[in-house]
Amino acid sequence: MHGYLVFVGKRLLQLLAVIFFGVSATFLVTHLSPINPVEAALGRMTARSVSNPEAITAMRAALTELYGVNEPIWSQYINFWSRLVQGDFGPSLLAFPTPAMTLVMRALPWTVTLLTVATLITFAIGNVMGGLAGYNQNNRFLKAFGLVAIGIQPIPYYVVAFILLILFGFVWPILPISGGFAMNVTPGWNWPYISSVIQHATLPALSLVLVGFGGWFLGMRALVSNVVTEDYVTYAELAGVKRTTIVGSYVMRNALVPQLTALAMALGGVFSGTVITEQVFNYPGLGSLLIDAVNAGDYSLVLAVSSVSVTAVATAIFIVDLLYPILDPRVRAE
Amino acid sequence: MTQNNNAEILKVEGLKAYYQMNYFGVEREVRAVDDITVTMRKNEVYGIAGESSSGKTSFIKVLAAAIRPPLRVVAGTAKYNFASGPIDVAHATPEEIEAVRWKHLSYIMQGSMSVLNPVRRIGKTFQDFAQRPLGLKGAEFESRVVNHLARLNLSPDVLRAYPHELSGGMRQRVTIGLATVCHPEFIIADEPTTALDVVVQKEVLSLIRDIQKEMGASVVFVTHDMSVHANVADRVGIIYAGRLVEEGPTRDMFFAPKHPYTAHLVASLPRIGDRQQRPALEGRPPNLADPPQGCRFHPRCPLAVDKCRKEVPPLETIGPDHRTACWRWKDVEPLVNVSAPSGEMA
Amino acid sequence: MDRRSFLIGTTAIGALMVAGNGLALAQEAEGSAPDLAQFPRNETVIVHNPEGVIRNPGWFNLWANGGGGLSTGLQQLTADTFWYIDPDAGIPEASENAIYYSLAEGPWEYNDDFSEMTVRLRKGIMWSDGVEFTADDVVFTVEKQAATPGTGWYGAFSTQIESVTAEDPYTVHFKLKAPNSRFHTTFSVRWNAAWIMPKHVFEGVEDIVAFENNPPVSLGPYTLHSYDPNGTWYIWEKRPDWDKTTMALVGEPKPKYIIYRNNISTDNRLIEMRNGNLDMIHDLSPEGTFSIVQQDPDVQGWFPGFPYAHPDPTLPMAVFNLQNPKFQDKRVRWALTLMLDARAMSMASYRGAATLSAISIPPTGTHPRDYHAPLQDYLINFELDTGSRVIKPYDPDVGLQIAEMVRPQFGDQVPTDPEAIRNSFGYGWWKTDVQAAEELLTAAGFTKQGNQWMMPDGSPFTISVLVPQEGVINRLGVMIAQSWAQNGVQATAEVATDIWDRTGAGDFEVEIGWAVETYGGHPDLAFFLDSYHSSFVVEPGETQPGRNWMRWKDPRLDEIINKVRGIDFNDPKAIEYGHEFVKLHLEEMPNIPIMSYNVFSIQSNRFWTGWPNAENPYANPVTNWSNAKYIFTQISPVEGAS
Amino acid sequence: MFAVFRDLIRYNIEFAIGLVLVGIVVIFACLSFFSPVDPSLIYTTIPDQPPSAQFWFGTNSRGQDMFWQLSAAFRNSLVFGFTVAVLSRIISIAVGLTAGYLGGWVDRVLMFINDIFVAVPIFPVLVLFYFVLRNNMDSLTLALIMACFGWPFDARLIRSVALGLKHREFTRHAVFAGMSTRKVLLEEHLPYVMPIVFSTFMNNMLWSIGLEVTLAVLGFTNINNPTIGTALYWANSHSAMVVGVWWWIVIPVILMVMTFIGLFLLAMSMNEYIDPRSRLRRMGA
Repeated sequence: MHGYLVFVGKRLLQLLAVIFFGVSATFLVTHLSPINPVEAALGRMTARSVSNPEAITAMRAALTELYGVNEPIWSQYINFWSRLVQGDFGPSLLAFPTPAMTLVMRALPWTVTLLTVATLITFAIGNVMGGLAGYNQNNRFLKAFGLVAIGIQPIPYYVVAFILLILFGFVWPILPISGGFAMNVTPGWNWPYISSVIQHATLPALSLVLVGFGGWFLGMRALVSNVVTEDYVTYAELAGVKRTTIVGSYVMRNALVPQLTALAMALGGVFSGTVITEQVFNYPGLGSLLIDAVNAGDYSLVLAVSSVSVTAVATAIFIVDLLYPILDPRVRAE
Repeated sequence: MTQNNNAEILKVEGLKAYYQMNYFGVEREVRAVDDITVTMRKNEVYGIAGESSSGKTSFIKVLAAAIRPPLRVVAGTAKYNFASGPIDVAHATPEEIEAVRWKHLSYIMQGSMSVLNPVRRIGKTFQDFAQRPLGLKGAEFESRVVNHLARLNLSPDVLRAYPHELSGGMRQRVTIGLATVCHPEFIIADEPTTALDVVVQKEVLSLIRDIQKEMGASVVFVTHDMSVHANVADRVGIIYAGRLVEEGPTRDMFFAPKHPYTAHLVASLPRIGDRQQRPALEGRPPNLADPPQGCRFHPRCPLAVDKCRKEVPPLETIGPDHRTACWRWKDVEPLVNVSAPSGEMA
Repeated sequence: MDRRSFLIGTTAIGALMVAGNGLALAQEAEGSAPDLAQFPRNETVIVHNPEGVIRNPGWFNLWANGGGGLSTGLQQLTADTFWYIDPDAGIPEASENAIYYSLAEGPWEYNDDFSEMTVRLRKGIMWSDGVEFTADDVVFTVEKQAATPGTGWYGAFSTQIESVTAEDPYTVHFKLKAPNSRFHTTFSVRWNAAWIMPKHVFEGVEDIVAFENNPPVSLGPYTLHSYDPNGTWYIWEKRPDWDKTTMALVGEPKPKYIIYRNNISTDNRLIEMRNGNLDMIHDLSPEGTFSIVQQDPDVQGWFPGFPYAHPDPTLPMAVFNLQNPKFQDKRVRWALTLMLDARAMSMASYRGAATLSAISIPPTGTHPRDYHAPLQDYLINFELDTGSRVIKPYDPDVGLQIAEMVRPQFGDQVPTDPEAIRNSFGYGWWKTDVQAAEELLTAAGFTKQGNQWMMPDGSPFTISVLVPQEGVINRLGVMIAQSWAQNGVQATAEVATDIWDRTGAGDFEVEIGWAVETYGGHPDLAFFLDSYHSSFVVEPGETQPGRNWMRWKDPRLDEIINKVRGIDFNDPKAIEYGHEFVKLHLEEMPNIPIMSYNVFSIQSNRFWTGWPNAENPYANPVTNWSNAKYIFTQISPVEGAS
Repeated sequence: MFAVFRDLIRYNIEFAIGLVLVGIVVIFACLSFFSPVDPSLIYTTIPDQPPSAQFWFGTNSRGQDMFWQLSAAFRNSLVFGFTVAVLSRIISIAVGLTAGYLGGWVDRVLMFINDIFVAVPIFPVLVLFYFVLRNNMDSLTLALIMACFGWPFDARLIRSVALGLKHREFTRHAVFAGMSTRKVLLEEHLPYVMPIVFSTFMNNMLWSIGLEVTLAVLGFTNINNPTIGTALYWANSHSAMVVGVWWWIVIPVILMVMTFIGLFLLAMSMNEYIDPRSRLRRMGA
């Protein structure tokens, strides 16, 4: 138990470091930007209507105060952190004066759900199929499956998502291609809503799964074909241990340990994929929010989305890392 | 040490087991086990010696009923005579083999470090291995295992441990425990002491010996280390190039080997007070895909004559329980003066 | 199940629960739950709103910027004000000269010096909560916003209005701080206008800038039914007492429900219309339009044939940043103009479906009659001194040439009559004259080294051309940059997603956008021209209010603007002053006008029919304009479609 | 090294296929050096022509000959991927060898930094850089930024090999012979990690080209520069697929899939061949 606590402590330290460096980098990069957030905000607010100069001057003063841009950078930095720990990134421009954080929190559950479900499915399918393929190396079906995996795996998220959109939205329109849920349902714990959410998430999730499972499949297949030659597997086979036990608890279980590390490392990439997928399917998550924010030059919102993504991904990695000792008792002892 | 009157537990007759491989369209056949006939008795420790890639591992695989492609039994039988009935493991169905596994026929694998699943608690492994053959459940099973472990000087705590939490010796004892918990009639021990330090090695050997005696089981003990054989085996068989070349009571084999290869193996044993390197046998073991004509040992044999190059020597009985396959067995002299090896050979 | 499996299982389920709860929490159920049968297609029109995701979807306060949507149906279906000016002809029996008298009973009434305005209101108009609309609402609207910075018309009201009084419940009297003959346009809808606030709702609100106004009390014929908490659709339901709104004067709106959907990518729009999930699309790409019109016989554009698109009364142009030293010499601006090829720009941007304009007036609505045709001779004889000779740069036949270029592809869909060609392809544009451009640049002190123009200070002449990320304006900009680059100017198209912001902030060299917008159906130019007054031009680095993006300052311009301010909206002199403006613009070339902004708005006749088009131009089909609401009175469900 | 390649081509069908696929694409990309048209110009030919004898890959709605357009696009993308791979290899070799050889706190610090880089989601970071740099974000800048994020995974791999090498006989000899750390790393250890470097090189190219496509499709790169991503961007902004100009999307996607599968197969087969574990086992570590 002590070993585990040390392990958790180390990881926690790392998590904090990642968040600190990531968010600081986010701050620095945005504050070195040539974009003056005040003028950008003014430009946006006055683009559609003719405002008189006095009103603009007043607004400029208010925004300058709000963004604190006339202060030296280190004081802005301290300010930034002190507001950040309260979850305050300032108002968004996209939805002025709604706080950027409100928008992020509204979008976050969609991304988290999509990402969690897609990752779990991907991880499960890839590893189970890969494990079986590594164990039964002569199975025709699994061999064919492997070829498909090699074929799809290297294609960028965008292309797969787009092909799905064309196939299921245009050629054979059976699934919804945009939005999070249909217009005629009430959000909440009711079946029409849930089924609508599932339907709308199908194509985005499918595109993530299609791109993702190949990597797990190939990795697991290679790992398993190594593990099956291990003595403890041979020995268990000689002892007549049940085949399902061997495949599950001896082969897959051991091969899963490095796969879990790989999962932690892959989460950042999966997040990138989610951004694309959301954009293609107009899904209301963090990704499309980020893209909107960039397109609108929304300073606060870009900062908020980036910081939250860094934190969220780092936290997800942390959680996966915490699972690691459960899978590998050797780590617990160290 | 002479328990000749005991009944036979295993009778291997004319066993041929080949690896059949296909490299880039070329069929190759490796004759790993080439016509071995041997008998093993109840309640004895039979040592098998031989260099690596001599075919002893393949032979063991057949005995352990672990025949997997590309290894195939081409001819012969390997009949066990278990309490539950006779079984020819060379030709038995998987179900028949399943029925005797671990309950009657068990196996101690080499490499104590890697035969235990690193992510599974020892107790779980015991369940996986022994629950089905024992037909016990819950507390009954647990007490059986705990009692058995006690016999091996292991506390019940190991059941909750992971392999990496145990020392090498403990792990080996666990492995022996795994193989013997079902009180099998026949135990195959494949290099169980390799990679252990000398003290632990000794401890493990006596443990195997004790357990064997206590349970009245038969043990096939495989190692290339002749000194180990000297310590535990009742009889020793030497395998060279897929064939049994000599077989006899341990004492005879060490003091009066009747095959040049045996003589060499015995001579290469290190002894206290050695000043120089033991003479090494020249040449390498033959390629089993294309073994030499006649006696397979002839290219390396100091006594080889023309006949040896042309005709295969049969396995002749030359004394009580002593058989050899050499045209010139009468000319074989021990290469060094061997004093009686220490050990429990009473 | 052992402890570990249990642990992993509960972790996974826990994660799902958290995510699920998060979703449910984020949504906070809005409205009641209708089932699909509640939106039968013969009672429901589905409209595409070009806005992106509405990030603060629960914001319905039209009078303060709170991140809500505007053209989600909110301004089209629930808002109202005194007058509407249609960019097209208007519904004949309901409008006069494209002007609808909406909350006002008749036209604006000024005193002689335009310092006071009286409006007579209609009687019996009801807010959707049953309260009658009266002059008090108008007075509240003006006084509240004039006193509250941060509201939409704070600037317009506080700087212009001295006082507003309700003479009786149906008469409002405005006293202005200074004479303004265009004051009524503040309350005249083009895209939008100063909407009237419900006094009974807002008077109890302490901070109206932070007030969501959810659900909105409607002055229009529809009320909010439900909306997407993620901000991608809004559903509106017809009021039972729709006949108590000004819409009743035009006709009964036919759909029981109107759904506005936003944040649909270009491809998805086309797919969704093909799948029967959209009736009106705000805009498509030219290629998308050509394709869907061919594939789906139910789909229509504005013109029955090529070029299909609806011309907006806006004028895409290359806007010079006149505060940048590179563009302060008009010879440079003219040289850059003469490097362009009208045919290439038309083909590149609209595949030929563009209406060119050499002058700073959009060639749409009634403007060709008032400006382009009368000025044609002036343009033909227009002379330009290149420094070494005098040339006549205008080419009146360029439209005919483009018509010939597209004829092979579109055949008899392209008109043959020269008059019709002028109307759809434009009256003419400048001849490409690289020789003259070189003379102009040389005269301005530029030198040519190899194929590269150097500025008088010796550094290479580089131009960053700011273009939006997509659409026809992007293509136009890329073509313009390419033309300049081919003629020795290092011009590159810079794609900016925040082009509006950068335009306003003056953070550009040349921007492809528009600084000219008009009413379309009315010759008055004050809508954009008034904002060109030098008093509005700001210093570099600050944000420029409205339309004069090039920050053009000229005393002669101020003079024209002052003259326009002194005459009535309907005074024929307005056209004369407009001609003066055009001539001044040609002399200075502060921006290069290119063509009208043609919007590929399309409609499907699958479930509803009776949409406006060039043959029956009763309304603007561009869905986000407030005056598009009149369309709903003219359409009818298709028999048997479902 | 060449013997390795020869063996791989002869005995590893995946490697051979990968080589052929990548070879085709590279040759195609090299053709752009002989392109008769400037790929940055638009409306140089009749738009929307399907593939024909005159236009092998058709023409797009921007009036560009797709053959030459894609040739230039693939050249730029491959060069881009190559640049990122080279730069990030340099970082990962330096970090991996140093951490593995020196061990101790240097190792711990380097691996700590390494883990931070692994945990930062690259995509939002790239978008952030685009947000800040806008049009100053040319291919080289993007390559530099991506190289800064493309090394940590491979550095770990190299470190694990270096850890094994550290205790090998020849290392001790070298140290006793008085070789400097830098020399030991560069002359003694580098050759052992080169195979890994080559295999991760392919993977890294795959990764960087894929990311570039992603960014470009969203319009977050200089879209005037022809690359695989911008080709798709323009096709998309002209609704190419739904209006039936399928060749504008299908052909680049086929070529891209060829490139990606080719690179992937090369990386995978080399990886199998030189799997660090089996390699170390063979070396007797």
